[in-house]
Amino acid sequence: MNLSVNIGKLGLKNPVMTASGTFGYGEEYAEFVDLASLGAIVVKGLSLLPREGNPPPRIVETPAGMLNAIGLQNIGVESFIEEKLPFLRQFNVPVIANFFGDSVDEYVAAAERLSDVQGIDGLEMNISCPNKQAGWLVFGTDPEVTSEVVSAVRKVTGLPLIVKLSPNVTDIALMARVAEDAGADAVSLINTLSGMAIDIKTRRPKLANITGGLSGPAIKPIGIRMVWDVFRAVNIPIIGSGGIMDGDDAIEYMLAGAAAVAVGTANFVSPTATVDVLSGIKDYMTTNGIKDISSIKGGLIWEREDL
Amino acid sequence: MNLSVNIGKLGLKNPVMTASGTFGYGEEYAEFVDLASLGAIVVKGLSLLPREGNPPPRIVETPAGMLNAIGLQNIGVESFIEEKLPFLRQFNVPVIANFFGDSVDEYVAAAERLSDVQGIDGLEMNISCPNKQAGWLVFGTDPEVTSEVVSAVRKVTGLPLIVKLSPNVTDIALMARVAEDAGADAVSLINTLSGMAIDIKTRRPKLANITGGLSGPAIKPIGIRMVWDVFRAVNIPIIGSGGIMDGDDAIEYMLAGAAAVAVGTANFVSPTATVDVLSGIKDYMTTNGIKDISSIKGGLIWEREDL
Amino acid sequence: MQPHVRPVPGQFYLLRASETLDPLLRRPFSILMWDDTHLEFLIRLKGRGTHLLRNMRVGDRIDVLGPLGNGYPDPLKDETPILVAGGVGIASVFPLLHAGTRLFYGAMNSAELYLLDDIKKLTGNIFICTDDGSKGFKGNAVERLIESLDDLAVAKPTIYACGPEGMIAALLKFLSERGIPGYISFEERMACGIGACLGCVIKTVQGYKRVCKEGPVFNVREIVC
Amino acid sequence: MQPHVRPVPGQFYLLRASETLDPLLRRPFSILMWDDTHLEFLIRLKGRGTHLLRNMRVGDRIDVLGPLGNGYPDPLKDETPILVAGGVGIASVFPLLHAGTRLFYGAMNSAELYLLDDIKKLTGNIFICTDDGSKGFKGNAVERLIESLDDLAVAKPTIYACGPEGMIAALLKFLSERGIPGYISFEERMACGIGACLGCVIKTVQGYKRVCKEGPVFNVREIVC
Ligand SMILES: Cc1cc2nc3c(=O)[nH]c(=O)nc-3n(C[C@H](O)[C@H](O)[C@H](O)COP(=O)(O)OP(=O)(O)OC[C@H]3O[C@@H](n4cnc5c(N)ncnc54)[C@H](O)[C@@H]3O)c2cc1C
Ligand SMILES: Cc1cc2nc3c(=O)[nH]c(=O)nc-3n(C[C@H](O)[C@H](O)[C@H](O)COP(=O)(O)OP(=O)(O)OC[C@H]3O[C@@H](n4cnc5c(N)ncnc54)[C@H](O)[C@@H]3O)c2cc1C
Ligand SMILES: Cc1cc2nc3c(=O)[nH]c(=O)nc-3n(C[C@H](O)[C@H](O)[C@H](O)COP(=O)(O)O)c2cc1C
Ligand SMILES: Cc1cc2nc3c(=O)[nH]c(=O)nc-3n(C[C@H](O)[C@H](O)[C@H](O)COP(=O)(O)O)c2cc1C
Ligand code: FES
Ligand code: FES
Repeated sequence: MNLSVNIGKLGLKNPVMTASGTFGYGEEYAEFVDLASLGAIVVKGLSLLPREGNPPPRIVETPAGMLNAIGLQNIGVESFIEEKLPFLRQFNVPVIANFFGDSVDEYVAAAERLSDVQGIDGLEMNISCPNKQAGWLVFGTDPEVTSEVVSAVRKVTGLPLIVKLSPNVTDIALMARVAEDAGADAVSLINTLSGMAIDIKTRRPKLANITGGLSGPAIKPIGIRMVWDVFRAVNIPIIGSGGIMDGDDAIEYMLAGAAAVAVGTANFVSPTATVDVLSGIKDYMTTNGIKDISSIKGGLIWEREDL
Repeated sequence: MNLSVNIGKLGLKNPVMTASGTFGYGEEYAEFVDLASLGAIVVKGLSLLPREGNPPPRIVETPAGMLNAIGLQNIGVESFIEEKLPFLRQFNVPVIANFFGDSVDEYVAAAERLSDVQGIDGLEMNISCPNKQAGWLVFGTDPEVTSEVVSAVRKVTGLPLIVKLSPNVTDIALMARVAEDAGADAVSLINTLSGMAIDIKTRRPKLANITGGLSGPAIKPIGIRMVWDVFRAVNIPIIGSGGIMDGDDAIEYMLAGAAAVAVGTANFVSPTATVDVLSGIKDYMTTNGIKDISSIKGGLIWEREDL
Repeated sequence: MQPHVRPVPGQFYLLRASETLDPLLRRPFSILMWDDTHLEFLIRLKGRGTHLLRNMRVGDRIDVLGPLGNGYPDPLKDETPILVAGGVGIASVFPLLHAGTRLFYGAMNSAELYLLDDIKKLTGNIFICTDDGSKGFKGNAVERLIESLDDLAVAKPTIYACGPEGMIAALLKFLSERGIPGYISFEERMACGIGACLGCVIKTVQGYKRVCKEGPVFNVREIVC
Repeated sequence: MQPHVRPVPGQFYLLRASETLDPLLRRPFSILMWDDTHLEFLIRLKGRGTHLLRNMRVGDRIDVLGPLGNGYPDPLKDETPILVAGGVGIASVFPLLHAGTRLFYGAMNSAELYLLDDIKKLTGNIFICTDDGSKGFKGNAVERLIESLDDLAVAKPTIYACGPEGMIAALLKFLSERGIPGYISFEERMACGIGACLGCVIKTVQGYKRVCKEGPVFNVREIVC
């Protein structure tokens, strides 16, 4: 059974990755999961300087999902390299650094620094965050801004570059093409959908930040649709995420076009979710006589003339 | 206790409406619900000529939600007027005709005909459908096309005109402003989110149409956020929908800014959902000493400088 | 339980065991038996909804909507009803069984043949078939029907059937070739169950019809394969 | 049940009763009592998660993650621990009760005072309060503590507390005014429970800290109100 997949020039021993922000810096899950058994570990989103994040409450449960407004709290690129990376390097597993900035310059500076050290095997740019220079606008929703920031980062890194797309857009396929044209080696989708919940007793938002990102099984149908849209639009590999709870969900994403998958909210429901997803994928392969996991990528059978 | 609300010049005795496509032509629910007790009945989307709709399967359950690809099957404007409207006119309840077209001309023709008869109290334009002239583009996702089609319909109808917005856009507030500027008396949101599900055994889409619209509790956080975004952007009333299952959900939408609410998928889970939502609203008002339902509209308490 | 509207054979109910928002939709099941205060169903475990139903215990509340749909029409005076069922499809035609009714009943294997004892109490005219030959004739119920129908020499045979897709397709082909009348109960995904959502349609000669409202039982002449 | 890692007082577990996708997240509960093969919790019915837990029956499987968090530190040799609990907060401090421990225990009314018999078996030094006066002192546990602390004349009192927000706020104010040391167990919404999601933070003098990892018990000196 061949489980290995390639994300650009980065080879993974299997397609199960962790979704940024749901697996800490890896060490939090080390007592539940053999980290070396994973395809890759994507760490919590990093910024050049440490961030405090949003005030609590930061989390609300919603029907078959959850909203979070962590506010990108993180220890910053330097502390990550010094305090967290050495632990991760003990394991034979690719480490992908998810990162972001408030300006193009911050993106570039973080990418440069992260490309400079041993033990980081790939970069994932989170472009779902607000662009300070452009007011409320988000890097991931305006194609021109997306193109600018991805191109700028591409120039300063030789590492495999994954662009993580925002699903809060009219045309996700367009955004993926923009990322591809700007030099991305892969795209990752979907990030969380913008959502909100109100406490009707107090009349206040349930999140201190008012709005937050919706994740979990509730959003899976949207993730599957977007991966399928993107699969037909670009030639670079796709990392699929959004509500993956078990191996069957992962297979669904791969049939839609994902080369690999990222497990997010499921880690909170069960800390062994990543390895459970992996063994579910193997079960499916055995049952269906699949020898090479790559062979099912985009394997959806469909016929329609108008698409 | 005053439950009455106004949608433009249309007065409703209470804020609970039915969501188009989930309440048939009203008659299907008459044995479960006293139709006269509802704020308004919004009927299944009508086109100038009857439509066959999509082949089955048309429905898939998803986590805390469902996908549908009915394909806008309907009996057409004329049959509605002849066969369905007389039944609805027996009840003392406003009837709102939801309608759509494949071209601006079809929208205009349907609106003209529907404005021409007694017993229709308002029109709701569904702009979430594909624009034949513009290929795959949807009327509700390109601001220029939206403006054109809403303006054209506005010219031919004196009835209260509600524009039902698509949530599959980057900036829902912008789309609402466009509708307002083009003459809409109210906006209705959210319609379903574009989604998809795959049968991993057969590798085929679970819907014959491949993609479908996601509705139900799963999407409520997205609906609440969008209503709140739109509330701060326009001056016309908002009809909130998306995953309303009980009175508390309806109150949540009203606190976010909705003047009225539409109950959709909940009707399938319980055929008395509309009246249950209404009695839940009354309970909340009693418990919280609210005399006039309009007083809670947009009553969210929040403070943030950057919004 | 309160006295309820009495169903007719071939009607169905929508059941919901879940009290949370997942699974969300009700599940359709044919009515098997009933009296003034009881409803009985035969439920095959399939996915999440049926598993939740299985986990219910005496005293738990279940949400019941029905009876729904049209049910089987009575045979005309001179017609001889012949029942054909596959697997759990027996539930749908079971209420049509009377003393002596002919029943062709097939399943993958003997474990998926249900209610045999109850059936035998009602009629001796049973033709059992299993795909693997573990009980009765080896083959499917339609093959058995095709082989036996002429030998039965009944006046104006009229088929009443419910079963899996493959069986129904074979049956439709046979009935149309031979011009034999029949009524078949169909399955389709449902949301509302009362004709409102247009989710449960199948193709008929008059366009799409709703399985929950115009069906689940359709005259074989209406169906477009 | 398999032998488990033994908790320490003040730690908590994440429980999940739901087998479907809604409700999705686990729920945190303080460990009340334990031995080699049992864990005991005191659970107040609040919303959907606790109602599902209530509906469980003997033999049902429950998904348990823990022990989690830090737990209460041992008092220093010369310190006298004084426990303060509000309502269901008693669960958190209950394992700290020894013969003679002083406990200030308050609730809205007598119906929300739990485990009184078990408590009395362990100590006679209980100061019961209810907001409505239906049992014990009329008022809250912090008022009672403020009134009585000097009279108790204990050496180096150190507070161990868990309770509702209002009680904790009053307690923090009193302790800081008087410079009395203390440890309080805090509550915040949780997703992972193991420090990964950063969902459960509270404000401390060193910035946000995770209730599930650096807590749930914090030194009162760390807390920023
Ligand atoms: C009119 C009618 C009568 C039926 N009578 C019986 C009966 O008497 N006994 C019996 O065991 N089964 C019967 N079925 C099939 C039964 O409804 C499904 O097996 C059941 O809905 C499966 O639910 P699940 O959650 O266990 O499976 P899942 O596969 O998890 O269900 C997912 C979704 O698909 C739908 N679905 C799955 N299978 C079917 C199906 N065959 N037909 C329609 N919808 C389906 C479910 O309702 C649900 O919405 C009948 C179906 C119809 C339409
Ligand atoms: C460390 C810790 C220890 C606790 N110990 C106990 C205990 O021993 N006994 C007890 O009865 N309760 C305890 N609680 C509170 C308990 O976790 C909540 O009452 C419970 O999660 C409510 O779940 P629900 O689904 O019934 O309520 P809902 O209000 O429907 O829950 C909705 C969401 O909010 C969260 N939530 C609701 N209330 C709280 C709360 N007070 N703290 C944190 N999250 C909350 C839920 O976990 C869930 O994610 C503790 C909380 C924490 C953080
Ligand atoms: C608590 C939380 C924190 C997250 N933090 C980040 C982050 O720092 N960077 C990022 O790119 N995505 C972040 N995400 C998004 C996830 O990586 C993932 O794309 C999303 O949650 C959808 O997958 P899921 O439904 O499996 O959780 C976060 C998600 C959650 C729930
Ligand atoms: C089966 C089905 C059919 C629908 N048909 C229409 C329609 O014809 N016109 C329309 O504007 N919206 C249609 N909708 C969208 C609903 O009116 C509603 O906006 C949406 O389902 C969100 O609300 P809910 O989550 O309460 O269902 C349909 C929804 C469903 C589930
Ligand atoms: S299930 Fe809704 S129309 Fe049949
Ligand atoms: S609950 Fe996830 S960090 Fe505490």
